[in-house]
Amino acid sequence: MSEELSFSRDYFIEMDVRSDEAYQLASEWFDEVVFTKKLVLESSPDWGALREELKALRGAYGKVALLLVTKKPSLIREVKNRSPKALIYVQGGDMRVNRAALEAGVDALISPWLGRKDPGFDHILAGIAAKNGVAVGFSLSPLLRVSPYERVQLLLFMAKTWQLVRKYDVPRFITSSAEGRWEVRGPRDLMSLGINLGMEIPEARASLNFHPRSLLLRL
Amino acid sequence: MSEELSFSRDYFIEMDVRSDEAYQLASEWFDEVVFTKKLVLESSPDWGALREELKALRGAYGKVALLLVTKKPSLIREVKNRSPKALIYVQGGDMRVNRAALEAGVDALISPWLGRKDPGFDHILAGIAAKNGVAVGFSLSPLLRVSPYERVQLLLFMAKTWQLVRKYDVPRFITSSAEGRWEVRGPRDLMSLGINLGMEIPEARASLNFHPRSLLLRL
Amino acid sequence: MKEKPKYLPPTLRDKYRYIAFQVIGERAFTGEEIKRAIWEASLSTLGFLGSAKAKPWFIKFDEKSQTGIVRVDREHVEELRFALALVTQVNGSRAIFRTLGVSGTIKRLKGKFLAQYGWR
Amino acid sequence: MKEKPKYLPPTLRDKYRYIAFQVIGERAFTGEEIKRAIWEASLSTLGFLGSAKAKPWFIKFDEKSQTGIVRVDREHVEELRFALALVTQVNGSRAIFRTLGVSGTIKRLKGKFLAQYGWR
Repeated sequence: MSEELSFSRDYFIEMDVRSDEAYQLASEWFDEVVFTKKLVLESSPDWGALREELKALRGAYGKVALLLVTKKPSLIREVKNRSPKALIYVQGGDMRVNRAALEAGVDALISPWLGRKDPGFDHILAGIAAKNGVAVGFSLSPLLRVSPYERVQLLLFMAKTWQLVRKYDVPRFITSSAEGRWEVRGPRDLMSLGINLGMEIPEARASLNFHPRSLLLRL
Repeated sequence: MSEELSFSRDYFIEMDVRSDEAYQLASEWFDEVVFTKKLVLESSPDWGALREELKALRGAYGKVALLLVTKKPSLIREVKNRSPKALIYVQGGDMRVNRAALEAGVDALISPWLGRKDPGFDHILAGIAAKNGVAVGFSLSPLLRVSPYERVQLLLFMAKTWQLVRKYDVPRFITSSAEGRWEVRGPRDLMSLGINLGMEIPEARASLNFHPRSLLLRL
Repeated sequence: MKEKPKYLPPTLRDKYRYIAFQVIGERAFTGEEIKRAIWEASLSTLGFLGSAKAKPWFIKFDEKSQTGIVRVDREHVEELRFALALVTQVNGSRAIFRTLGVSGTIKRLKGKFLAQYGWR
Repeated sequence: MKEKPKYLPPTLRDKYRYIAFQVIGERAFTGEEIKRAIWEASLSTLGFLGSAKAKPWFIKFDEKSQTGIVRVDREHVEELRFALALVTQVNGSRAIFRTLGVSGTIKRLKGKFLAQYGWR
């Protein structure tokens, strides 16, 4: 019972939704929602335009994150050094990108296992993440889009990464990473993802509360 | 390791196979196999012919059981009183038949849940079974023939019955109840059925060794 | 003579939890559709063996508010919640399951999590 | 720069068991067919969540003797054994899986349970 009582009094943050409709629905279910602007980069962005866009997004949504999707480690460092007024996330999956994101000290590396045949994360990277305070983002939405066989693989990689995140005390959060409204899930349902990856209930809660709050303090 | 060592040295009995081809295959994998003659009864059988048939089956297979499939409790008592030289099993499923079999003190009641929407077994019946030394037979083969949804139901009823069997210390065995060759399974694989119903490994082993042996002593 | 088994003694009775949920869909769903969706979610997430252990059981669905109750073995609440979180469609139409709360009795569940949807 | 993650520290490595099995079929099966059948058995019995916990992994199948090795998380040996016991067909042809034995290493498994089938 105490679990459910504290649940209703709890404070939950959704760290990564990627469209307006997802933001609107998530706002009904979470206390705070971070709107993510996805930026696919092959070369340096137009910084003037990007700054303007981020300013507009901050006006509309308050808290904003910039999600870099790139193959080029140098672009991660460039964006980090420009320090736009947004959290900086990096879409994981490429091993060199995973490492560069952690070394550059961005705010979060999202799904380092995405599109891989391994977790894309190991104890060396876990050590760097912990040292540089880079959070690992555990996203639900990739699970929604794939076959049962691929769900097994994703869950294996996520559970393995969680073991390392726990052992090295790496910051982390659980998020829908919803691209649209239909991928949004409630906070308690996102917690169940963490619990099924091996988290204790308080660890899963911290992944939607304490850790997100700590990251938001950087803004 | 010790588990597997004792496994290879163990002695296993298959209590219920229902055709020659099933008997032949089971004989390769078990130390003893009981051949079951299925008898669908709507009225009294021709006792002379049945005695002859059982005699021939004993000659061919050694240990023989007679499986009564009937809706009539009176026929169960009649067969029991005639005490043919065979183990007497009753096919469960009808609640009155389940009870009559236990009260008549036959050797085993097979799958009391078969075709039902409940386990067909309760603490009252468990008490009668324990008092009269009637074994409950847990058959694998019905699981092989049904949809996933029905498998869930069967497993629920079997697990519930196992709880009662354990609590009331009712004799029991695990069997394939194979009608044909393709429904035969090895002893260690039948044990896994018991374990997934909630048995400890020694309890599952006893269901293919100690309990069958005790029943065979009655022959 | 009894045609049904008697109730089990208390020590052997299953311990359940009741989960209140809301369905957000691109259209309204019927109770039958939701019942089926819960079964499919359980079978694909937990398999028939895991479902036999979790014992999910559809209790009720209010079509007006699109909220309902499902029962589950108390050791498997989080597994069923996860199974529901991974639902993306019900009978071909897009849908989201959102759990509202969990309780040991239907009465408390209604009072705490479903009263606001018109349940009593 | 590494393109693959490093091996995990020993405390985080999964603990596995290896199961030796024999397939009795109405025809001989290929390793590919058996691999697929094991996956299907695991998904239908344990679901994708149970399969992620049991981590079944096809190791090898000798088509001549129709015997093989599958790896599984050591806490889930009996679940996989049961999943295999419920297999009735492989790629449309009737089949029985029979487990021959379990061991913590492939070497011991071969020596104790597969040597008699010509493995070395």
